[in-house]
Amino acid sequence: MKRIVTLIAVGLLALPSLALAEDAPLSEVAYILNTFSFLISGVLVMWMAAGFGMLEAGLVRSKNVATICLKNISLFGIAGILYYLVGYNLMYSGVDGGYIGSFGLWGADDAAALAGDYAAGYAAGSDWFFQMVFCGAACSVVSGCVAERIKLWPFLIFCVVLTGIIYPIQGSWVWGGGWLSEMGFSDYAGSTLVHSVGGWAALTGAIILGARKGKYGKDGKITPFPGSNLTLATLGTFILWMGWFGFNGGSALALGSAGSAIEQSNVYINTNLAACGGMIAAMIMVQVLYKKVDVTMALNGALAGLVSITAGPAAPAPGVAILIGAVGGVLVVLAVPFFDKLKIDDVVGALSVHLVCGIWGTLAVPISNSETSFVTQLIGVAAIGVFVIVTSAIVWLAVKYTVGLRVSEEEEYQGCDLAEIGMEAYPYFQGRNIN
Amino acid sequence: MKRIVTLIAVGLLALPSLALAEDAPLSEVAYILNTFSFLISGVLVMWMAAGFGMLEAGLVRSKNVATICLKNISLFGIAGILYYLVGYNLMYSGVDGGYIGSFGLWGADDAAALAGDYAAGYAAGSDWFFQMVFCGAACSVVSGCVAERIKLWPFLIFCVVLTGIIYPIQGSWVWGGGWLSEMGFSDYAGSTLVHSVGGWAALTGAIILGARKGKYGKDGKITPFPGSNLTLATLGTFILWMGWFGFNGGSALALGSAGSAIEQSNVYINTNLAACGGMIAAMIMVQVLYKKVDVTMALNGALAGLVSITAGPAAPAPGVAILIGAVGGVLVVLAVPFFDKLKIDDVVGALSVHLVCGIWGTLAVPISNSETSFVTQLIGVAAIGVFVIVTSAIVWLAVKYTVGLRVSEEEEYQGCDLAEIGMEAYPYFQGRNIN
Amino acid sequence: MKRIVTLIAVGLLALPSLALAEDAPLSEVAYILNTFSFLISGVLVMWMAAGFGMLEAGLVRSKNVATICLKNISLFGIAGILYYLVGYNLMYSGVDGGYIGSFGLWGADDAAALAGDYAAGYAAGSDWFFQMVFCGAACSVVSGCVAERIKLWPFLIFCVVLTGIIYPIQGSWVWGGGWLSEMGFSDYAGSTLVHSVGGWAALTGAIILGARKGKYGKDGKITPFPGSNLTLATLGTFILWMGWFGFNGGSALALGSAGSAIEQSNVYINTNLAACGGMIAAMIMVQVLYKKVDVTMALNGALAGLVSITAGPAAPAPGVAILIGAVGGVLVVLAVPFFDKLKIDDVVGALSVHLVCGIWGTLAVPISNSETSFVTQLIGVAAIGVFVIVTSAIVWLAVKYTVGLRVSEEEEYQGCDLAEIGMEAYPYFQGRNIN
Amino acid sequence: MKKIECIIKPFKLDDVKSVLTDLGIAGMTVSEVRGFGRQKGHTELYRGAEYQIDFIPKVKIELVVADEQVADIVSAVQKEACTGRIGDGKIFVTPVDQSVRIRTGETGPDSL
Amino acid sequence: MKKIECIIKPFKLDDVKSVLTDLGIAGMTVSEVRGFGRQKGHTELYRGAEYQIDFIPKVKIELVVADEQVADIVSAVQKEACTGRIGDGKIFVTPVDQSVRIRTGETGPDSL
Amino acid sequence: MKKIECIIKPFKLDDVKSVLTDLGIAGMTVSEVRGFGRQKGHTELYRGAEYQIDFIPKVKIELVVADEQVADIVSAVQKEACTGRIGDGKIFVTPVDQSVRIRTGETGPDSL
Ligand SMILES: Nc1ncnc2c1ncn2[C@@H]1O[C@H](COP(=O)(O)OP(=O)(O)O)[C@@H](O)[C@H]1O
Ligand SMILES: Nc1ncnc2c1ncn2[C@@H]1O[C@H](COP(=O)(O)OP(=O)(O)O)[C@@H](O)[C@H]1O
Ligand SMILES: Nc1ncnc2c1ncn2[C@@H]1O[C@H](COP(=O)(O)OP(=O)(O)O)[C@@H](O)[C@H]1O
Repeated sequence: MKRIVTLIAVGLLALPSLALAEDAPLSEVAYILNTFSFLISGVLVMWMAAGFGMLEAGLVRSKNVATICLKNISLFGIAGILYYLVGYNLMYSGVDGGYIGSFGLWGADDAAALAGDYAAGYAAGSDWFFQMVFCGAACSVVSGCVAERIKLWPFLIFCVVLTGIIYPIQGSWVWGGGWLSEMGFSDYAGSTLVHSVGGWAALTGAIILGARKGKYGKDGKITPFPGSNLTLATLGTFILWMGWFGFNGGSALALGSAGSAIEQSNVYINTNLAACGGMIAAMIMVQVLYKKVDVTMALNGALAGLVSITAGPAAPAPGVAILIGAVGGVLVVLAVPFFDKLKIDDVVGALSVHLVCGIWGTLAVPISNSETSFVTQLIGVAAIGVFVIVTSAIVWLAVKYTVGLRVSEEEEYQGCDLAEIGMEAYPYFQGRNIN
Repeated sequence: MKRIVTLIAVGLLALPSLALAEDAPLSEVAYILNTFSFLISGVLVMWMAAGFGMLEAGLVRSKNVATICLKNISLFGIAGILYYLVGYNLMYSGVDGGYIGSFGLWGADDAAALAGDYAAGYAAGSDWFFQMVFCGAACSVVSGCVAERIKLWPFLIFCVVLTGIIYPIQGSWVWGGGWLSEMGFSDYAGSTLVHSVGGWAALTGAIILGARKGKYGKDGKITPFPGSNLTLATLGTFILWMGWFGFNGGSALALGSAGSAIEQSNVYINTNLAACGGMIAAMIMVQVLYKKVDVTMALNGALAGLVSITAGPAAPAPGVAILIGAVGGVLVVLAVPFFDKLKIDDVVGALSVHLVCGIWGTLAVPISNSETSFVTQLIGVAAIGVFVIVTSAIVWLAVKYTVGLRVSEEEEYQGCDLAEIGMEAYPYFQGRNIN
Repeated sequence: MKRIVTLIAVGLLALPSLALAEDAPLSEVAYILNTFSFLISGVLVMWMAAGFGMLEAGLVRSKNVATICLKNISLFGIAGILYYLVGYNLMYSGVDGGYIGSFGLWGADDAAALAGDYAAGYAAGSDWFFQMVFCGAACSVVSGCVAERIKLWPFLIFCVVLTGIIYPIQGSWVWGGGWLSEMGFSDYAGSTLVHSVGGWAALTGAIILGARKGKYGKDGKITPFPGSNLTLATLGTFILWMGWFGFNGGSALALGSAGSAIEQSNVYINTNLAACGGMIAAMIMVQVLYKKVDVTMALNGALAGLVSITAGPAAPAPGVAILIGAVGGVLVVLAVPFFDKLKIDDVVGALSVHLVCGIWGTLAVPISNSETSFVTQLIGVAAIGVFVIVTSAIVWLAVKYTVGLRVSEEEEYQGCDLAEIGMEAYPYFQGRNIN
Repeated sequence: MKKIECIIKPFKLDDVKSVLTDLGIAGMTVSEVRGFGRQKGHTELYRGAEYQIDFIPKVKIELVVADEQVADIVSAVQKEACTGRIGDGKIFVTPVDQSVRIRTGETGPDSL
Repeated sequence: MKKIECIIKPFKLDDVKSVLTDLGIAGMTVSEVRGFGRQKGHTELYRGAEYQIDFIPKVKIELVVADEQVADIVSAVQKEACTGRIGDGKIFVTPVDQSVRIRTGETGPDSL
Repeated sequence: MKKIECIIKPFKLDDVKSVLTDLGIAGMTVSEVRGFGRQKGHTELYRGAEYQIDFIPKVKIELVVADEQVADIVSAVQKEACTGRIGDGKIFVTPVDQSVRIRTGETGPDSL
């Protein structure tokens, strides 16, 4: 599924009956509405960066909170600049069924529209803005997973490569109109292109970094490090949930026709219901398995539902959306201890939520969308997985053997906040060294 | 006031001069704009769920914070699913001046619009989304009032019935075009239908549950349990204030005409000014009564103003809106100690804000809206009050005498977080058992 | 640059080719879109009040947190009421190239639009709402700077005068079409009119109040008082960043033409990139200067970038926007210790961010906008600076010598929360009196 | 003089304080501690992994009193703080050589 | 050896620490406590209901010193921590049988 | 009976607790403290201004034991808590006159 080039077809001409109604006088309005949809949806997605930040700040120990905050806001800054410098054109310019776009600074050209020709469908800048915020989201997934032990600047170096090179290249394969798009692979808003990509990069990083000291004992004992602030984690989840309406809704890529407005409405509903399904399913699962509800699992469950529906939020009937989300919620409850068993230390559950459910969501697309095939979806998932694993492993290892990736054992004990940035997130509150 | 069926009249045809200007070419645009208004306003209202969550998390003691977070996010999940399964149709389908709609799954039918007939006025899904988020809000009111002592799952069972049955049935009487609507009862965005409903359900629950242990001493002594985190409470209030623009503004139910855009503008202004009035009035009241300003009262005052204007935010002149809000702010300052005197233990002031000001706001509608009458407003308030008290009492009592409603005394002392979900919201911060 | 009166020219007629395309049938849509843009952007700007609140709550010591929360929400309430009572008309009504508008309650007149004449361009209320939220922002700048030592009610009295008199009068000089506007001074969204104004008022206040006790030692020793909650500070920054899209984007003052949609898109991009540039530049600066990254400086850097671009976010190319922001980020890192050297105690860095970068941003406008001149920009900055310094000094001093401005030394030690409002923000968490 | 150190369950603090003031005790110093003893902590579950909380919140009350008051106070606190359930805590009595009231410089039992 | 326990007003901590280091004290241990005494807490109002805060924040300094240093230290702390206002706190001196420096295993006054 | 007070580095708490339970110690009371000593705090930078953190987080373990156990415990804790680096902390032993178990009223070593 191409994301940009097919816009006009999808947004304005897909429905023949509309095409007639939309003559010249309407098209400027369509142009404005498409643009405005990109801008407002983009703001909601930008807001997800705060959601990731709060979620992660709530799930790390208090001694690493200031650092994770800093990482989350600075990676968003990096994403913006890199996506301007290289990312956008690498993803969208001249892909033509291939494997990569072209290098070069992004620049807007709205001359045609200013001269009264609205065929472009939307202002170039609004599109750039909307695509850029997605790029930031992939990065946010990584930060939570590798938290509490990675050094600040090396992490940011990885973000530079992820947002400038890795993310855009694989993005070009689908949304840029590259080979996977030609093959019929479909990922509406990025279960694979954004969430799994973040997940694969995080997985590679978590393995190369190793687990936090003390997390996995010799005899298979797992020591949990409870999150420092569950209200922040809840707030972060609410923010993500809110932002997801922009993430999925805006991915209709149009608002300039009744058809696209209807599509956005359906996307909103399914997005919400999948989140509901994921959360409730996760809550029931933990209650049954462990006899107590775990707040962090409920939150992860909601996010699992959201990630699961992201690959195809427009097509399913509402009931199907609930089920797709619910499967995601179940998966997340199983995946968290599974990764622990593998001794892959994922601080916030990012792998369970974004990687596992990203894959599930992508494979679930053919359930409601007859134009897609399970095999093609699988090929897409695998191809992108392999690409991201290989490229991000190269970057992680290059950083590891040059500037180093991990704080020292003593610094880790002390906490990244004091060791790396010399300040505490909560300097006036007595910590609890005892338990 | 019917909320949906009369849309076209209100939104598009109310002003004869507009009807002329809006011929065929405009109506697809109107359709899109109405839809978009529902979606964006709906996102803002959805965000209020986070606002309630943060407000309540800030106003309970730290040992109950994780639980209240969990309740607030999971009730929103329940609301979404139940409103899909039964709520919507019970509220809007085939009410026809009666007392109840019909049972059945909700489903969108946008075939006409896709075929070029935009008479429906908006995409069906956008309407569902907007109505659904209101349903969640009523539930959020309850959770704060009965916090710190109610068990998790029994509370969620109540939410299922409230969002699936109680809320929609009474909603059908007014917004579904039922008997109260025929009688001329008017509640623009839900001072009664949402806020008082939550308030009555909360009141019934608080009485059946009883007060928190230690709250009311033998000799009439009241022991306050200060909220654990006033920044969160402030954040929650800001979120609610923000979301309220969607709550009231979106309740114009249209954006597809200059008239409706003007109406939304006026609603925004009055909503904001009523909040200002409520807050400033509450601050002055507490300063005069108690010689100190109480932050939580200022926050409650702002919310009181918002609830008060909700029944009629379009009609009043700005100055009148300030006054309506200010009366709400005064009421809340008086109501909080009043409920304490009655030994009704309302943890976050939900009764004072949502019930008392919900009633006040509904009765204040005739001040600016000459088409309504005080008597009809009173009948509506009373009818809905009686209905919600009776039905929710049945549910609360049924739950109480089956699975039980309240945690044990020891668990209450220990806090719901450890007792019910086995985790603390702030595990690394030393609590203060001493005062 | 006039902000309101020239709207139609800028928004609808600036591009001749559009003027033709926009005949009668389109203009109602343009009217709606312009209105909706004001409303949605206004909500985003309103949300910035929460951002300031959280930022400031995170950067003060825990004993002053409840008070700063109260100040931030109540000043927004005051701004709303005062802007209705006097502010709006003082700023926009009958300025005519002069120095001040007229006194009188604001009232909407949308009769023409209701009668089918959309020449006004937007609903009067939406404009009021959008202008009002800006007025609140100026006030928020002040509260952070003078925190931890100013009394509550005297501070609020200052806010009354600032929002009701000082802000609107200087605003009338530019956006109201007054003398500076005639002269060609340009400030798109308020680097000077909002941010510097807040900054000048804050500077005057900080000097008149004096530093917090213990901040500056005899021998030039500076004792930092670390912020109590860096996650809140981060959240506040994210909120501000988000809201800034409304702040700058909405200042296009139109959405009713392709030209204005393109303009808003460019503004969004530049706003975001300037924030990125400011943050990254500040991070690199502190790393180089101090060998560690300081989270609060990164946050201030992002805000510095945002303030810097605010005076002219539409014209620059993206790369230039990054640079304008980056200069802001560098300035803020230098300005913070500079003000400390002057013993001007600015609790949250408001002067460095809003005053210094507000001036820089205004002076940087001619870089991309050939219609402006450096000299005129300088005159505007200076004129407004002098006006605000003089008027706010009068108010600060009048308050000081009547009701008093500062809490007693003992109250300051104890914290404003207990001294002034008798409650703690975090009553269940043990504080750390030791370091 | 003696110092009496009482380690009690937190929810008994108010009761113990009342009984002490009834006995005419004018001053005491309280702090939060965590106890390890016969009363075992609890097992919690976090994201599917179990872990043990060993240390249980307790409150420590310290008061310095004249020798002749010790017996009364100890028995009063023991009675008041007792729930009969494991984990009720301990009372320790230790010698004090000297006491000074900072405000006045008084010393000995007068300074208490 | 003796242990000197000083319960002081929190804002005096820095001054007392300075005076102690001036006297050549190389180590001390500090904790947060809450005191109850002649100095009454304050009444607060929360949502229209009054309540009493009884326990006031204090800081406790513990230091173990050789017998001959006790007198100097006690009088120095008393002078420095004194504001003359109620609630200034107490100094208690108690016997210490033995002291060990964990790092080296040294014992007695040398270990301090 | 004696009270043994151990001031140790926080990350040694688990190890010390294990060695104490191995020695048959059934109870102890732990609190967070801040220490000042040879081990210097660290200098931090906040918004361009430097400041000194003097007090370092430590954990204090208090346990009351019968006289005959003291020597073993002291040496065991000393060994276990020792890292050889500055700031490892101290062990102080002080006399205890009496001990009461609140739950039962037992006194003396039986109550421990
Ligand atoms: N030997 C000891 N030294 C110091 N404190 C002790 C000792 N034994 C117990 N405590 C304290 O007393 C508390 C209660 O002891 P525990 O053995 O749990 O129950 P009980 O008081 O019923 O014997 C413990 O949590 C601990 O704080
Ligand atoms: N008998 C006592 N035993 C232990 N601590 C005490 C005792 N009396 C007072 N204190 C501590 O000393 C502090 C100050 O005592 P207080 O009676 O308020 O004033 P003053 O020091 O002026 O006599 C109290 O808050 C408490 O912490
Ligand atoms: N004289 C003392 N009295 C009480 N506590 C002390 C004393 N000296 C040291 N301490 C405590 O022991 C800790 C470690 O002491 P320090 O001098 O830093 O290193 P070391 O234990 O290696 O001698 C200090 O942080 C303090 O808590």
